Order: sequence, then structure tokens, then C-alpha cells
Amino acid sequence: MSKRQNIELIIESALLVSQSPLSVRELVDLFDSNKPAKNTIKKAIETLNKSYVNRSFEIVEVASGFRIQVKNGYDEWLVKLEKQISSRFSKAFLETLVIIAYRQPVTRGDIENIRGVSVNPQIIRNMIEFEWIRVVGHKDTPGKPELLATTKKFLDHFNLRSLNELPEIKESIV
Amino acid sequence: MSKRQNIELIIESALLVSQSPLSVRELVDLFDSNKPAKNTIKKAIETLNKSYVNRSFEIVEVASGFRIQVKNGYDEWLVKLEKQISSRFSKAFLETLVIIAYRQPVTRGDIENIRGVSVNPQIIRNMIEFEWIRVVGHKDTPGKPELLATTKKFLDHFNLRSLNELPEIKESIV
Amino acid sequence: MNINLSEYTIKVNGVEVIDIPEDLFIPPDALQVILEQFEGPLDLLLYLIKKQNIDITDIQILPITNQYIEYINMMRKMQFELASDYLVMAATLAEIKSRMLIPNDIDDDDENDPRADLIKRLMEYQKYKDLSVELDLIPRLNRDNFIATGIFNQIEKKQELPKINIDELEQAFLEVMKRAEINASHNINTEVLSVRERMTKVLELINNNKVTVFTDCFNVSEGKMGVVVTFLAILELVKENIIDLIQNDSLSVIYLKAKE
Repeated sequence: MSKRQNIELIIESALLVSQSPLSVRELVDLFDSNKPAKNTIKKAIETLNKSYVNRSFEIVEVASGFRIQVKNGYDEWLVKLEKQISSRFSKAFLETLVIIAYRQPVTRGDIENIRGVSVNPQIIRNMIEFEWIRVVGHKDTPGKPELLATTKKFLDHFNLRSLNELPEIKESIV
Repeated sequence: MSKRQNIELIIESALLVSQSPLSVRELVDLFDSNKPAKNTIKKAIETLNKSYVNRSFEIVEVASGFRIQVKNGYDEWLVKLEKQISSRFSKAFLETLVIIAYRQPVTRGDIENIRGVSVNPQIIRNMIEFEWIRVVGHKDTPGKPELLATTKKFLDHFNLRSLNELPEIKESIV
Repeated sequence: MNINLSEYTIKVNGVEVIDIPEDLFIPPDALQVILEQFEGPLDLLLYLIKKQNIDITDIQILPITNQYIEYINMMRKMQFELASDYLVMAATLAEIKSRMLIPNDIDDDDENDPRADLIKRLMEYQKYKDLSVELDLIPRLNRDNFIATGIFNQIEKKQELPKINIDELEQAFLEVMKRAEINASHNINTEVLSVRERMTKVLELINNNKVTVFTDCFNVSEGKMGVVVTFLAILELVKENIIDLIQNDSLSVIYLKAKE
């Protein structure tokens, strides 16, 4: 096994085993001595992806790093395996989520003003539980309401590398 | 993509995505119409394993079926990765764990009722992977939810001989 | 302005309900469906505006207000639990209406248009409503994409799990219980716990043997307390619909079986 191949396969095995995406930094830190350069890691990932052309999976970059995921087009078969996970969200959930994503940091009050209805506390709790949003501070107004913002995990879930990759707000509407 | 390849890649993607080993039966059941024969599945797994000769992983058969597992020889790097990842448990993890410990056997629904938020499936998966909890049965209610209970390994980790040794919940506090 | 009208398609007993505000005879269950369909007063208003096929910026406040209030009144007459947000909006609309009826001596510019604030809110809401539809279309995990994971089978499987001590565990439980507002009568003591533990043990036994003879669940060497705890555990398992007790004839052997 050549040295070069070695790095690639170590990266492959690490990405496969890891429960969360791994950053270039974390991948570099797998190596004790002879730590590869960040560029070497990135090149290795490119090479790996080229070798996956006839495979069902690929390495994808999201907000918190790289992960191995199954390519598009397999959902027909795979949804059967993931029965227990509900991936349908209510309109209320999605509307609350986009307001937090686009207007962060926001208070519950801000969300209520925009939507014209009171915020279902259950929805906020669920988002916090999934670590999609978190409290980033408190607004200096009466009651010191919590300021909510999205997390990297939220971006990871939607295959986004940054908030900039969220759908653009169409100017025509305004 | 030929029909043949297709079956292989669907099996590959299913084994990659599944959190537990898949039996030949379960692999056959991924297909709706045109279900492949059991032999076809076994041959496909053989072919896949041949194609993994230059990869870091392989398909291995264990008691309950097939799973994808990293080949021997990667310990040096992956041990470090596990350390990186499992540095601390989240509050959600701890709360879910105590509910299972004190209220077992419980369903996810029970946990959700007590905590007031939906259960993050990843947390349950991690606990099962640590072998701290396992599925001991199914409740006879719609959806046949899994009943979760703690294991001996959980007790071992906390140096307990039995669940009776868990801290008593004092009335005054509640 | 693109509102997908089909999003608002309401069906009662398989028949589409269209033209809600005009047609006063609406089956009560239809109204219930309608109320569940809207995300609040702004959503309902957007629907009413869209139905008239007019631009948000040119709302004819009078017909919209009338429709909205008519609508709210119907719901109240049918004694639906109506969120206060809807009533607040009704009041706002009524206020705008009355202000528009008062002759305006001051400059008739946009600044003084009583509708301005409402239009701004409607447009803002519409923006996020559209974005939420778009967000829903982005490929996401467990629906469109699936994370691949493999097992790392260490030769010496000595997992270094984070250390938690019992105090932390107890603290976590207390917090949960406080949140769940479990009162003293639901207090968990050692005895209940040992029943829960025994339930797990009995389930394990049943899972291993498929059908288990009732008496095999008991371990006489545990003494009276042990037998009582096991008996309570079996009763609890039956009560919670987890296992079945089977007896072919009276006084014959009782079997325990996991529910299929």
C-alpha cells in the first residue's frame, strides 16, 4: 500500500465510522506524526470521490465538514429502512424555521409578529432538541426574551455549507 | 446501468444507511416488484466484496445479517476519532437515558410524553450502539412501537449491581 | 404574487369545498377543516385577497373586512375554539375600516393610508411563506439523502465512553420530572423500580423462549418479596399490552407470550 493510498483510505474509514461530519482540521488530527497538509486532505477527498463514480455513495461537504452519504436516487428503496424517522414538517414548523434562519437572531415575539399567530412552544422545543436552533443571547427589552439562531446542524441537515446557500428571497415579491 | 449492477448498488446503499445488520430476507424486501431471489442477493454481496478490494471497508456477515464494517488495520487512526467524538454527552442524552432506566420498558412515545419534545433518533441509535439499551419487545398499540430497556452493560458502566441501586427519587424533591 | 391555490383545496367527504365566504351554507366539519388549514389570520387574509384576484398593495379593505368578520362570526356561532389571534385581526380590520370611512383632511399620501401597516405585514408574511415552501423542497437528510455509516469493529472493543457519574444521572432525572410536573402520588420509589426492572427480565425470558410457562418466571429462592415483584411485573406487562396470558382450560398451565 503506497503512502498516498493510505491517507485516502484512512480518511474513507474515518468518514464512514464518524457519527457527524468531520472537518479538514479533524481529519488532519487523525494523524500523529507526519500530519498531512490541509490541501493533501482535500485532494485525497477529490480522488476518493472520483473512485466512487460507480458506487452508490459519495463524500459531500456540509457546514460542519465532510460526510459520506448515499447519492440521490436511492430514496425509493431506502425510505423503507428509515420508517421510524418522520421527515415531514408542518407548515407552522417550516414557517417558524425560515423566519429564524433568515432573520436570526430573532425572539419569539418577532416570529409572532411576522406570522400573526402565537408560536407553538412545542415547535421551538423540538428545534432545540434536534439542535437545529439554539439560544444565542437575550434581547435587552422587558422580559429579556431569548434570541434564537440556527446551528451548523441545521445546515448539515439541509445539505448546506452556509446560510448563503439558502434559497434567495425574491425581490419581485417586495 | 444494467439491472445486475442496480441490485448491487441498492444493497450497498441499504447496508450503508441501515443502523443494524440486514438479513437476506430484509434485503429482498427492499424491492417491491421483481423481488430478487435470495441467491441473487448473496451473489451480489460477493461481487460487492470483490469490488472492495481497494477500499477500507467490506461487507461482513454477523448473527443478524450483513453489515458494512471497516477492515482490520485502521485502529490506530479510528481509536483517536472515537475519543474526539465521545467527549461529552448532551443533556438530551442524559435525560433520555434516565427515563429509560427508571421507567423501563418504555416506548419512544413515553419518553416524548415525559420530556415534552420528540426523541432524537440518533440518541437512541447511539445508546443501542453502546449497548446500554436494547429493544426488549413491542407494545401492542398502533404502530407496534419498540419497548426500550437498559442492559447489563449500562449497569456495569455505572458500577451498579442492579437497577435498585440507582438513586432513589426523594419525595420531597418531587 | 404567486399563491398556489391548490394548497388551499379543502375536501369534506371527498367533495371539494370552494367559494367558502360567498356560500353561507357550509357544513360544520368543513369550517373545522378550514380553520386547521390556515396558519393564522394573516394566512386567512391572504387567501381572501387571493380569491378576489387583487394585488396585496391594492386591498379593498371593505369587502375583505366584511368577509373576514363574517367568517369569524360563523366560526364563533358554531362554537369553534377560535384562537385569539383571529379576533385581534378582526379588531384591526374594523379599525382600519372605520378610519377609512372618516374623511381625511390631511394629505392623502401613503404615509397616512391606514392600510399601509397591514399591507406591509401581509407582504412580509407572504415572503416567509414562500420561502418555507422553497425550504421544504431542498434535499434533506432522511428524506432525500441518507448518511452512510459503517461499523468500526475494534479488535479490543474497549470503548472509551464519556464518564457520567450517578449524581449527574439523578440530576437529569429530577429535571425531567420537574418539567413533567409529576406530583408526589406518581413518585417513583425503589419498589416500583424493581417492578419495572422485573418487567424487563420477564420480557427477556419470554423473548428467548417465545412461549413461557407462567411458573417459570418465578424464582422461589428470592422469597416472598421476589415472587410478589414478579407477579406485579407480569400484571403490569399485561396491563400495558405488551404480553398475553394464555390458558387453554381453567386450571391448566398458564403461558406468557409476547404480543405479535
